[in-house]
Amino acid sequence: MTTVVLSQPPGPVTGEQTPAVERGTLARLARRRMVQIGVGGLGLFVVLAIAGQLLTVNGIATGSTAASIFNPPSLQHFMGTDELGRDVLTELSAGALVSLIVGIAATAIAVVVGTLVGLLAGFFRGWLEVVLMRFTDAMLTVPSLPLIIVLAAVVGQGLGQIVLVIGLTSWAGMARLIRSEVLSLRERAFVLRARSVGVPPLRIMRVHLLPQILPLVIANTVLISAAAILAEATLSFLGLGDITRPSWGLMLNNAFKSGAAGRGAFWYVLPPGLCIAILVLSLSFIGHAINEELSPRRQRQ
Amino acid sequence: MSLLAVTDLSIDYAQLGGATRAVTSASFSMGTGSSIGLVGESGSGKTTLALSLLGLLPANGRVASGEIHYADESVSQYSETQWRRLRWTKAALVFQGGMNALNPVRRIVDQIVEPMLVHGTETTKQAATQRAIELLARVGIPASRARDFPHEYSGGMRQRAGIAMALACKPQLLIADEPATAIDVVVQAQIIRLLAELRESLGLALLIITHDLGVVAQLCDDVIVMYASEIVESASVRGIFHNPKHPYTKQLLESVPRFSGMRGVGAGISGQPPSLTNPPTGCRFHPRCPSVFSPCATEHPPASRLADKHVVACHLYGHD
Amino acid sequence: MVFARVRSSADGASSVSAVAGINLDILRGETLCLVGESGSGKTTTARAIGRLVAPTAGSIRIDDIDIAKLRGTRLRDFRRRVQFVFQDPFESLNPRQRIGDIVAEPLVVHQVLRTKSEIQDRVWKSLEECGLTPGRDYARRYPHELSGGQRQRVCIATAAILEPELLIADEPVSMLDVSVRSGIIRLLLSLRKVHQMTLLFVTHDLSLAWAIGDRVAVMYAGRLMELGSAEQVITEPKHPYTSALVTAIPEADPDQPLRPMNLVGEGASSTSITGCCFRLRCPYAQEVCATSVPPLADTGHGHLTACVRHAEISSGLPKIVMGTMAAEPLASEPGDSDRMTASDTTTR
Amino acid sequence: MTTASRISSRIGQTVLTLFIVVTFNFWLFRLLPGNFTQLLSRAGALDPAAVASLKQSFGLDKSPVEQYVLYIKNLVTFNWGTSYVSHQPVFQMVFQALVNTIVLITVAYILTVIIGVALGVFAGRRAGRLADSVTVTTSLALWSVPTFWLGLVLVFIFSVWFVGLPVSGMTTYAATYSTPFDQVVDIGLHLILPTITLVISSIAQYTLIMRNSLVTVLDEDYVTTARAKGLSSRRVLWRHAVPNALLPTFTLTWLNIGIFLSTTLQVEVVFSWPGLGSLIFQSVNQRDYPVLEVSFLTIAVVVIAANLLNDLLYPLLDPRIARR
Repeated sequence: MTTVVLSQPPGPVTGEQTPAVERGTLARLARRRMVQIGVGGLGLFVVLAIAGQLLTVNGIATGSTAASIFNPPSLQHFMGTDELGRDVLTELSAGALVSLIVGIAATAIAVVVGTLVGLLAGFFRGWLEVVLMRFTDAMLTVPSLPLIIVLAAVVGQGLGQIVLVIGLTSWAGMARLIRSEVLSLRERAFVLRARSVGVPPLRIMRVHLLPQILPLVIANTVLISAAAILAEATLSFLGLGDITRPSWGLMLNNAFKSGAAGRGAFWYVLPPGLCIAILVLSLSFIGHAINEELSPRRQRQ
Repeated sequence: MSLLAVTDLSIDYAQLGGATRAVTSASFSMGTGSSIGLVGESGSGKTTLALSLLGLLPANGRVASGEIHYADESVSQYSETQWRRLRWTKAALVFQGGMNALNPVRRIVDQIVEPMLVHGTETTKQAATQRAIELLARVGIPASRARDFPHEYSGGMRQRAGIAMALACKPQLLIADEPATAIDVVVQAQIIRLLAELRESLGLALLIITHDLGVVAQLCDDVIVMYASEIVESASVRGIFHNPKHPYTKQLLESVPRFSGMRGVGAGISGQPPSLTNPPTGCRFHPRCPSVFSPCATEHPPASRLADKHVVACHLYGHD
Repeated sequence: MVFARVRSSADGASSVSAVAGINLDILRGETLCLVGESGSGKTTTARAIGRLVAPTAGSIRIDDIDIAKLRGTRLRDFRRRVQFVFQDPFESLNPRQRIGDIVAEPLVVHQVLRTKSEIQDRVWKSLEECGLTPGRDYARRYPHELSGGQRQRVCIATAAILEPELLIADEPVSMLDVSVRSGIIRLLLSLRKVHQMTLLFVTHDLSLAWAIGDRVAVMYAGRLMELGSAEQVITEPKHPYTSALVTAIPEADPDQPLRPMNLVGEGASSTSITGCCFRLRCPYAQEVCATSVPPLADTGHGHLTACVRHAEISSGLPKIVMGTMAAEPLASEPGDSDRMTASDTTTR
Repeated sequence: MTTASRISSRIGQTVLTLFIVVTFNFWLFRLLPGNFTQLLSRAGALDPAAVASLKQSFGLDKSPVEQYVLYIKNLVTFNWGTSYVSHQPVFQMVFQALVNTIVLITVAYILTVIIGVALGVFAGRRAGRLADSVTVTTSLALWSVPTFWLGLVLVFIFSVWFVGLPVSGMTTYAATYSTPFDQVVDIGLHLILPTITLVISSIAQYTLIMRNSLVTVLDEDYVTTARAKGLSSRRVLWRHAVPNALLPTFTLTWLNIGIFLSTTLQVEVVFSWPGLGSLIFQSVNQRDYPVLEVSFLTIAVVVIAANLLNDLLYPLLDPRIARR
């Protein structure tokens, strides 16, 4: 059966690679322009998120009088105001925090579940593998966004629930990838050699398998976090996010509903989307670069 | 007039830390119907040399100096179009093991027909197909299997199909890169016999690139031994096997087990093959050579002609 | 003295198995070469003997105990006694471990030595014994810093450090450059001698088996075709397949003419063929060959063959011209005493 | 594996996946916040008799196993209930929405695949050069742009700066058409912006996969052989390299329909296209669970069917799987 990893950024992630990351990989990664840009972008939003927590001076709500709404950028409001007269820049920095929190937390769930399922299914064959992989395949088949929407509609819309929903719908690609990697690893000669020497199973998993799959896990973690941030933004845009916290998706939802586009309020429509795009792109760059570094083609050169 | 003449050919690969010389000052020539074995270990530059003969060096490879002549015509100024005309008509290539040399999604017969039509050696599809089927029969594949896809063939059949494909445009020279590696002994024996038979009946010249001295002994008239991108010795096959001069050749021969010797294994060659990015100074074999003496580490040994065909690049010879 | 008995019934054709009809005793202290083409089941057999795969039928007995039944401490004990060297030295080493840790791992998991310094000394010594001098330097390196030959030496050091009784080497040199092959084989032979190990050497190369084997076992399609001393099997093959294999090897001697090949087709997946699994490719096949699976029959002096027609045909099988069996070895390097020759291979 | 056994095993897997999804759906919609009947009555002006009949048709008075059997029976007989909000049959609503979605995605998907593959070939044959890195970087950037925002920006541009193209709906509101042709033209105009959004958002995956696949294939021995045969580089590329490199992309076109539908959902919401996406969006916001449930199931079934179709069609392209 042919399987392509779904619901993740496109990229040369394959299970068949043999990530022999050696010394100097980090240094080589750091020299890649994509990584430099990616880390830079990521840093920017971390700073923005922290700054937002420190500088909520301008306040969010400033009473919506006709004069204070949809103000274009000015000295008082660097990025203008929204339909309720709130400062767009303040909202943006608060949104950065939500995006980063959701990105990190949901990814953590997905990575732990995915790695565990993949490792178990790959190492202990038999019925456990069959059950786990059937479930994983079904997860992979169902389109993620409708699934997330339906789940969010059912379990509720707090930040915690959103994190849970996104995390629990994003692990399947990881599981499949890890499993196929473990499957090929356990047939590799060095694992066979370890077995022939008499190394017990737990030590084989710890010493011989985990370090091998770690780079793959890291590359995918970055890519999953990019997808998770996009998912959160989409969900919030659709009005299914946590409406008590100003997130980028929610800003766009408000802009959409208040007809900001029709009123020409580009300062309100453009920045949140650009922020999402730049943050996701930063992560994609990093993930893509790690994958490139791991790909067998590079190893051969 | 020689069929193929290579003079002083050097080939470089561009790499991150500068250029690596994969072939250094190689010279040899081949007459019509002759058979030369190019022997060397992995990384000795023999495959690069073979690819350069058809202008097929990878993007980062380039001929740094020297000349290649086909029938006294130099190819050094060839355009891609001229190369294209030369390929497969003057010389054709048989790849290692034949496994990956066939396009997996196209039928065998179509792959053999293709060069005939492209080069115009056959004008109609029917005639070309007819000839392709004859060629397949020639290498022992029945017409009923002609329309198969490569994966339906066994390893030996793929190698045979690769040979049939190489014969499509009636080249005078067949360049075979490890033709008998990665296939089983019995099949390997069949392929060797097929090549010998084709050479005999078609008057083909063979350039056999291999690390297997047995294949060379059975298939070739002359032998060229390469070590670390350089030709270290060349001679007739009997000259090499019965009267090897270069310490590398000697030790290489000693390390091959054979029936017609005594039992046991030779000492082999100590140390490891050198890297081409940072080759040893002087004679490239000197760190592993049992006969090393004063000039070896510093001076590059010149090639000295010991007999009619026997040329060796070693300080032990030629310094009277 | 028999070290291990390998038995699997010849008529196990009902289940599709890679190996059937093996009846093989490994003698203590010998070098037994298991020869066959790809798909002959030689690797599966070797792995079954080392309990890396479980035999579905038949048994492998060491000290009269079925190794498939070993559990717990006794299995660990078995692992100490039987060690492997695999084909691909590039794949056999965990790229994340230092050479020192790789070689030390058997000592650690079997708790042979306790203190760090003891282990370290033992590892360095073992590396140096395998030609990686100074061991201290090599122990610090990672696999990718080593060449293929050096990596295979590390694998051998790892296998030999527990001083096993049986060392199983599965095509240990087929992926290496010709010039370093001899060195690896000589290392194996010398370790065998020093530690008085039994060596099961799996190879596709009959000429190599001729060079180093006390006895040679020829496998085809998962079955044992012929078994005997190297001289018996290679100079007087009784089975048409062995004869064809001997003929097929390109001899590194231009004065040896190309020997005629009378074998058609290639490799076999044979479990579905009735009778002799080789008969469809055999130039001597007759009706009798299709009726039953030929048993391994003793033709005298411990030379066994699985061909029902061996008595009629063996004298007519093509043979190669053997060189004079020189009694003295080739010029040895100083201090090199492990060269194997016809005169000193028999240690039984 | 024979063709027959391969196909039957694939169909078996598909049925299993369907079973998992349907069961999940059944279970999920019974976990809804609040009591199910409460929700039913809250949903609008339903008299007690209607509630009772609804209860009966959902089998809420029976055991879970019986409910499940009834659930499946209702599913396969297209007895999908009525909307809480519009009181129309769910089947009718979902069917109409599905048709509208198909209208939207057909052209967009074909364009996406063709342009994506073409860009992939463009970059792949120039691997390592500037044109390649520009293409790869641009693809990653396009992938990172949220679809709904891209749609918003287009709406912004075309309603503020370049007024002319319709930015909302499938047809002009309250329009009357003199000929059916006029209607087609109107729908076509409404299609332009959603299609552009869809293509831009989805193209990257095909470009990157095709590029990587081509780079791998160009390294294969048979491509070198093709060059050695004296073929022109164009022929080597199009006759030998691209057909092989297309194989993984072909698979992707089927397996990625799920992702494409997720993208379409956002586009439909932004451009108010009355398709399945909009339907899901509305029914979530109005808590119209019967509609939501069936819409979601429909999308899942479409994607599962596409997966099956891929596995059945792929062997026709790749002879290595077709035989034996």
